[in-house]
Amino acid sequence: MQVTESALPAAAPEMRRPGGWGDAARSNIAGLLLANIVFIIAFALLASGFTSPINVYSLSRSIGIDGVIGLAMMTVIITGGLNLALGAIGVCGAMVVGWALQNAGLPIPAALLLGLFAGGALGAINGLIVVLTRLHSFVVTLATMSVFFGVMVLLSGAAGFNALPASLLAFGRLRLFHMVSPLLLVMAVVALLLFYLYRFTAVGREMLAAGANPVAAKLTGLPVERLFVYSHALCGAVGAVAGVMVSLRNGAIVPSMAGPLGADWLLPAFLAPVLGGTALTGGEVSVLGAVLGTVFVEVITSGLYMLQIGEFWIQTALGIALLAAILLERARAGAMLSRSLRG
Amino acid sequence: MSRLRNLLRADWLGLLLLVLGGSAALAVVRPEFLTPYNIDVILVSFCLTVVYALGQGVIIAIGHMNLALGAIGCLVAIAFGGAMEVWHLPIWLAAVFGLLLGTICGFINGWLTWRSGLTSFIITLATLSIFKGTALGITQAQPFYRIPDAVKAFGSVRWGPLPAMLLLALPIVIATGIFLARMIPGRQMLAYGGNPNAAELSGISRARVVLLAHTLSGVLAAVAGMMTVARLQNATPAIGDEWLIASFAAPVIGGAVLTGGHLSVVGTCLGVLVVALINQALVMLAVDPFYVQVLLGLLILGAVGLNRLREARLGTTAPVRLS
Amino acid sequence: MSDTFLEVRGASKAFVGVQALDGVDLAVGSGQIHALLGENGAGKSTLIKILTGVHQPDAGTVRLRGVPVAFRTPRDAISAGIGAVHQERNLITRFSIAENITLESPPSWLGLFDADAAARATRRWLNLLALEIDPATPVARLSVAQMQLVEIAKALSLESRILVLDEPTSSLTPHETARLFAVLRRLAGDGVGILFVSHKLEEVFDLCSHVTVLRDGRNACGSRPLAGMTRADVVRLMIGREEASFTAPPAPARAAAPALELRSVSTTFGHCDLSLRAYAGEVLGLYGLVGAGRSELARAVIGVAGITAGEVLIDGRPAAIRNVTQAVRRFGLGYVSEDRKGEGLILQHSVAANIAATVWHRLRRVLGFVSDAMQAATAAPFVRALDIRTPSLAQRAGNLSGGNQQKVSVAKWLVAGSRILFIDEPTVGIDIRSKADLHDLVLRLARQGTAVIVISSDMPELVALSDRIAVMKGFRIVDTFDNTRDYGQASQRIMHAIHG
Amino acid sequence: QAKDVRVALIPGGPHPYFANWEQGAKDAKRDFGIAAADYKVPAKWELGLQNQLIENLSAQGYNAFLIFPGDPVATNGPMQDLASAGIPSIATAGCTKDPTPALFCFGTDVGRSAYLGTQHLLQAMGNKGTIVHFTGNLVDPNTELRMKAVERAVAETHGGVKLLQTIADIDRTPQEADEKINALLAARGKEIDGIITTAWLPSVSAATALRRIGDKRIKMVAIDHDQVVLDAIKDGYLLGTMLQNPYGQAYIGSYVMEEIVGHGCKVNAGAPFKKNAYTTRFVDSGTAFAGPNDVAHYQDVMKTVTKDLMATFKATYLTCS
Ligand SMILES: Nc1ncnc2c1ncn2[C@@H]1O[C@H](COP(=O)(O)OP(=O)(O)OP(=O)(O)O)[C@@H](O)[C@H]1O
Ligand SMILES: Nc1ncnc2c1ncn2[C@@H]1O[C@H](COP(=O)(O)OP(=O)(O)OP(=O)(O)O)[C@@H](O)[C@H]1O
Ligand SMILES: [Mg+2]
Ligand SMILES: [Mg+2]
Repeated sequence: MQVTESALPAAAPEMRRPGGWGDAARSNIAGLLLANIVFIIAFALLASGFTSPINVYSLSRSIGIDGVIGLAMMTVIITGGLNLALGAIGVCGAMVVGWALQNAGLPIPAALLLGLFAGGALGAINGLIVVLTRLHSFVVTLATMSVFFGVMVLLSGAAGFNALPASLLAFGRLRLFHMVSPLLLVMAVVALLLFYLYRFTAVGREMLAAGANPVAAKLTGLPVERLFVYSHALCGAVGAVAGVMVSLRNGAIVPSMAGPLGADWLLPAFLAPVLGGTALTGGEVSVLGAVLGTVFVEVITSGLYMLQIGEFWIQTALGIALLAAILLERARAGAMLSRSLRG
Repeated sequence: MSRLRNLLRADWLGLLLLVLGGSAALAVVRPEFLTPYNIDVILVSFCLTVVYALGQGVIIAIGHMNLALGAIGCLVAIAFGGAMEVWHLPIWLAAVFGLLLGTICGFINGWLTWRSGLTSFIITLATLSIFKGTALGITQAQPFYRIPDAVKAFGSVRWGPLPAMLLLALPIVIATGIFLARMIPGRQMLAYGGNPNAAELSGISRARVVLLAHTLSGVLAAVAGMMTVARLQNATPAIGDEWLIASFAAPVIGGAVLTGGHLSVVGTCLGVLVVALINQALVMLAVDPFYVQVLLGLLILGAVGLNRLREARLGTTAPVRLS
Repeated sequence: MSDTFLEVRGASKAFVGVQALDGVDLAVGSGQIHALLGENGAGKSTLIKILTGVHQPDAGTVRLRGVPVAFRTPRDAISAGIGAVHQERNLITRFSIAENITLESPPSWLGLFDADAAARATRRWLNLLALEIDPATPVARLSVAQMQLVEIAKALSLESRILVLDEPTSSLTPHETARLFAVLRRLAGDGVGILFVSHKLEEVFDLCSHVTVLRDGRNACGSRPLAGMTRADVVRLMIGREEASFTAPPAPARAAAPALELRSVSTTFGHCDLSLRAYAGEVLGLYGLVGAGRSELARAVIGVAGITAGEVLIDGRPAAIRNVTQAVRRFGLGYVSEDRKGEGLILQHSVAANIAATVWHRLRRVLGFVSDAMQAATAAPFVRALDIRTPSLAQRAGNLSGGNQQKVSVAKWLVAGSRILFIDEPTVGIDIRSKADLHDLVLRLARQGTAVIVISSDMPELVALSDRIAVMKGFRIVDTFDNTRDYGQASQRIMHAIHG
Repeated sequence: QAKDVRVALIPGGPHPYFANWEQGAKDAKRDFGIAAADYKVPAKWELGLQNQLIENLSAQGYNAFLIFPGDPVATNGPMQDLASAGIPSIATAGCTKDPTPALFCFGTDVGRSAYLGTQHLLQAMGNKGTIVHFTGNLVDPNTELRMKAVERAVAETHGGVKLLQTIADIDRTPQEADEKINALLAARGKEIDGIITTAWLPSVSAATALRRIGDKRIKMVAIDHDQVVLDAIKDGYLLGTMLQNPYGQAYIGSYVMEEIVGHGCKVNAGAPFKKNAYTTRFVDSGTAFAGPNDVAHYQDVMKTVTKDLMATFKATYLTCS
């Protein structure tokens, strides 16, 4: 290195470390946490059965699944892109696992690995097309969503796999402490791995930089194209995990698990990361935020069902609750900010 | 001379060539393609789609999104149907009521986005739930069937290959085109979409732009919803369910940038036509149902890819992209 | 003070972690050209943003002709007669020049935008600044300097009573600057009050009649006449001490093979048959008027564009550079972009991340592990070395003042330890103290064995820095000579090369 | 001794087909004194949402479930959860695939319905000509059963009738069905003599399309009881429709739950269950062809079918101590 310490000016600016409670309280993580606590307490008081083991179990399972779906989408949102084919890839990944277990007779770990690999490969195909054609990932994945799903239905004849190994199904049905689904732990593991990736590894930081400003990243010497392909592949692999998790809840692997073309996953996939503070323009990521966002959505969904609002009106109530919560959070963050500036 | 050059550089020229080439090829393979009834079918599909695609387009222009587009269309459709069936309103009054409702819904989206400063994604996702839930709650998932014959006729009548709905869709397309290309508020929307900071520094009011775009989007969704009622001859709460992806696809295929600042109305129309044509081809060529999805995807990718190739040749891509 | 147009009293403004302004006073009279000076981060732009309605002050008042005003949006400021060129580029790149310039009040006919009228109105302002481009050209096609001129034209077109210019000349060559000043003097003669920010003190003494200096968000001097003040006085007010005099150490003996050699190179950008040598230990200056193709040359060499003919040699060996990653990681090239916001920095990421981005792949341990602490440890020495003013290493780069941002984009190449470094407009927007530091740094870098190629439109800077100077014109090199650091001699030779 | 029986009837999503469930459940509640028989609709037609709703309702104390399987295989999952909590469920209006925790499957034999419908069509065509088939979504395995049934009926004419084309995946949104059906009619309308539809939305769209063309040459048999379909039959555009029996499914299903949960009855393992592609424990809820004469009182047709089933149901399928 050219600049030696001795050549440095004596007066060094003070290097204040970031963080501290002030920063944390202002971030929307704190807001989400608060909203979660408020809603959980409210529902526990108002809706009988909300805290029953069976509901907590069901809640933990939904959080696990939708959390992983959201995390999967997050990995491409950071590139400033998106992946409409996420659901299709998730289903394809799960179907590969089903095939490997039931038709090829592979042992469970090998089958899961194969599924992960298949999801990653399909994601990588998206990434490669995006990078090579420079089309927006919206158009690319719109098309591949149709292609992936179509090929899957073609190959499988739309028939699912329902003779999964008992041990795998038993894992899916496990009740930890009588009320927690192991799928929640799966999500925790995925979240931790992603947190590690983006926070503590070179390639994760490079992905973020490439997503934030591809031109600057490229001029800095980062292999932007390759990083984009990695991001899409990662999305596919995590999507496959989600596919397997949904299958575990269903007790079978079926092509319809994510709706037509896998499109049912799209809203939860975007909702959680965006609520959690991941910018759709790319380059920023909040794993914890995405997880808290999922918890938030699942809690109000479950709670409103528990309140037994008229069937068809439940969606309206959900929308209003979501809107009220984010607007209140917004007001709170604003108040915190102005207080900290005055103080 | 420079006009010709501009035309050659237009990002939708490739799509135009594709539409023309594809139609010609289809007409050769299947002469029935050129029958008036068949052209009518494509144009009907075009009319229904292009209106809500532009409804999304004006939002994309300012760099926002409107996930509630289909829900607004749905709510307006059943309000329109319900107003006529339950309240026995005359058609014009029901239509005005529908338009008003769409305007209000769009305005609510805009107002919430503007006041909260949150991304329109979240806001419209929440209002999507609210609007759709209300539509389902009112109807209990049952369609309104008693649509007056005049409304049904509007969705069915055609003169040769030209459907009556063109009378509504075409003026809307042209008006939107002029609005964005030449009118001051339209230009301000595009300026804001291109660079919100710069636009605000130039005195363009964020509130105005955001409210205008979202309200416009609500109005267009309302029109599309009521047109769909006329076509389907009933007002079912399933209207609008498939709008979300399609409404983004057409403008984006037509060259719009999701980050805002650019929307080609001609491109959007061609985007709608390309997809309609591909769907038509898949039906006409009697493709095995199991292959339809695969081919649909590949054809879309192929069409957009070809267009992109032409752009790359001409070097019309934005220079900010490296190399 | 009867003719005081614009008066600020006790303006304060805080951002998270920073008190940007603390009770600042300012008074600009009619027909006055008033300089607003200060180091990077002193609060100049913040003050200007308060005057233009971008920020609202926490405390203090703004008066226009004695009437208190409170601008809530930029629109309020514009309608109150304040026109501004902001430090950051603020153009709609997809719009044409004409559309940008008429954005505030577009000419219309029956509610339709009148493109012809806009072009006519625009051409007038472009002519004034001698910018000969078709007003229908999209801004995206312009070079940085051209964009800056367009922004100035846009501010002029408002014909406002108060004109605020935040570093309007940062990317301009002396020729264009002179043109601009002529316009400004005429406006002042017509009674327009002008607030002018620049880090080029020569310009300030040339143009301005009054001066206000800020230091750390406070007034180092109130509005006072510039007449009678010397450059040293102003510098002392700005940095609290004398300007360090700067002498370049002698160049070392030249290595046998140049670190970078271009032999009859042609590029897809349009350079053709271009030859150039840059030696380790030396600073090579690249001069040319706006649009000469200097930036493009640098970008071609680091692999952004294709080299279509000729040879690139590094340390005497032919090097086939296929992409930027390879250029940076394998051949040790580096490029500091002239457009730091667009291409130099990742604005929403931290200072530390921006600086360490070039070396993450080298820092990593098992499992690709790179901690914040490792990143901070890598970045911190350079933050100190360049005296980058930031509340913390975790501060978003976008929140730094313009000058400090520029230092960050230089720092990352120091971290990377590049052996061949292109620096495009190294001191755009950098205050005089940092400029001296930076010059010192560039030379030190060179003397320690890096081949530095400086592209600068600031001729005095280029002459002071370079060991050799190459002059470009129309994508060719028209002259190369050894620089004796004698300004008169060098400038004559350069001008001769370009115009003769 | 009777335990409070709380039955939840859960369709796959909001859909007019299930509207009669609500009535059936209400009537059963009144007739048999069931504590609760509530119709609960998932807000959207999504498998995940349905599963969640089921879990939610069980947490709310519902102890008997009539479920339309969002997926024949995947719905076994939540049913298994219910079963392990001792809560019985019946796959209603559609079957779950064996091995299934559902007590039995109570619904329309879709293959048979499609087959009978096609036969009606072919007979009306004199077993000559060309037909097209509009059906539901490919991910729904029922679709393939229907496609096979139609093919079988066509094959039985030994070349007299040709199946020109099948269009699938158009039971998602009305607009999509409308576009594709009209596209086909525009392109090949002249070649087509008959239309069989085996899903709700295609039935509605095709009926509307025929009315729009005003063409009574093309003969058509639809499925279900949408108002548009019934009107088209009345006006002579359609031969008739294959009615299913959602009312009876809900009415009898709720009754069975009252007997089982409330009075300790068991499903008779040796009962004469039918077999279909999914399960060996299938009970046909009845299907009936409704032509122009039946349209006005189609609900009576369903109620008659229900009454007949009801008369022998307990004796045939349940054993009560
Ligand atoms: N939006 C912001 N958020 C947080 N801090 C800010 C923001 N804008 C400016 N600052 C801080 O306020 C201080 C003053 O910045 P300002 O841009 O006014 O300086 P300046 O005098 O214009 O410097 P330069 O000559 O480098 O342009 C700096 O410390 C800067 O980091
Ligand atoms: N993106 C672009 N698209 C088309 N032309 C461009 C683009 N960028 C620059 N040019 C043109 O290329 C020429 C050279 O660019 P540029 O001005 O950056 O060269 P330069 O010598 O580095 O000058 P300076 O850095 O002083 O502006 C100019 O004529 C400019 O108009
Ligand atoms: Mg500044
Ligand atoms: Mg340059």
